[in-house]
Amino acid sequence: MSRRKTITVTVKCFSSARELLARDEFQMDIPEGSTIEVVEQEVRKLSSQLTNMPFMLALNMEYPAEGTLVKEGDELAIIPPVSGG
Amino acid sequence: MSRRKTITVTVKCFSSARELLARDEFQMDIPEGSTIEVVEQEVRKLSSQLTNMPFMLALNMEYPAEGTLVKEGDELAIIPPVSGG
Amino acid sequence: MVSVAITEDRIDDWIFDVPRNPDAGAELLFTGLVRDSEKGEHIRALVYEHYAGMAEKELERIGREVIGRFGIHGLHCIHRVGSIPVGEAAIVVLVRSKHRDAAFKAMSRFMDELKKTVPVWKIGFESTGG
Amino acid sequence: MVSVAITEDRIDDWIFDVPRNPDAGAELLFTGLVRDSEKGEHIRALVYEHYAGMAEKELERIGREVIGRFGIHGLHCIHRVGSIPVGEAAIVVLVRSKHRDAAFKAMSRFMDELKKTVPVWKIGFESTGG
Repeated sequence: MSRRKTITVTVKCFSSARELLARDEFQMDIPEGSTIEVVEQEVRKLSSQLTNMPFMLALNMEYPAEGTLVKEGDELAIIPPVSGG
Repeated sequence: MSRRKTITVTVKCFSSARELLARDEFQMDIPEGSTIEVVEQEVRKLSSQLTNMPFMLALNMEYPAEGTLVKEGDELAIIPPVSGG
Repeated sequence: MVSVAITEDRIDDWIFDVPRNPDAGAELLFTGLVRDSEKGEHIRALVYEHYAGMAEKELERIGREVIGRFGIHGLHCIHRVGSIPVGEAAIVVLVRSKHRDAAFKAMSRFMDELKKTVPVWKIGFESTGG
Repeated sequence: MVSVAITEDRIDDWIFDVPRNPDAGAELLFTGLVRDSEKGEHIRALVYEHYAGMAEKELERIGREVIGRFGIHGLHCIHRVGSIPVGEAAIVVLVRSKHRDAAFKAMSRFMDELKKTVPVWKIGFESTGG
């Protein structure tokens, strides 16, 4: 019975997500082999206000395809609804 | 039995209409009380090539409403399909 | 507010000297340029003629119509006539509005209507070579 | 050809220094301006933040997508961030194409997509008075 290996990723916070979490970015440990959907669930558990907040999760500065695996050292970002232009 | 009174109008010619009629403008006598449609028929009789040519007739620098009466001294213009912009 | 003009001068990089509303959120500038070919032939310039007086009236009428229809702040247009060399502007149109959707729709309709009714014609071209 | 940039400097009257194709017949320039009110309040400026790196990538991706979809010659975009005073430009976009229809459609789609996916946010405003 070996403990499941974990990997560390960085999560950047923007706009309302930064206000909610009161930080620009943080490190998060997740099980190796996690998909982007699993990571999103973990992120939503960080704060009750995040749970139902609309946001997208970017992976290495792109919107990832469904089922994309997250790897050690990846840069994630919480992207609340954008309002540029 | 009095002769029906005629009025005189100016007809300007542009683009292909000017080429066809070989003039910039001309005077035309028409019966008093003619509508724009009657005048258009008279204009189309001026040249066999005008008969079926697509054009609009402007009256005093506007596209007239159907049935508008043409008056002494009015300025008409033969407007072949436009191609500005 | 509508303003229109027709000129034989160069209008490239035209600047419309009209103040903006403080609630203007969108500005759209369209420039129509003379292309290097006409009916398959390489050309050096296009020659435009217009019905002086009516062309301006008609541009203004269409401008007013799109302002009313789309609720934009203003439309300003300058059209060049005479001989226009390839690569130079034949028309410049500015639309200002609160939101961008109205600006896009107004500009598009203005150009569509212009090409149906404004008495301006391409009456010839100067071809290259020969 | 696509070019995109994000800057904290003023971008009003921005000129994109890129050559035109000789068969370019249409040029469309969109400017998005900061309006004098936000959520019913009179303001002096809007504050924008962006995700540096990703915002540029995403603008470029959308630019390439509309070039492919509408067959335009090029799309060039500059977006300002930081504090932008009322009446100044937040974004300037240039589209060039052979025909005007493609330019209108490309510009419209570029702005629609930008407002869905490009990581730029209005994070606050400076109100007038008080």
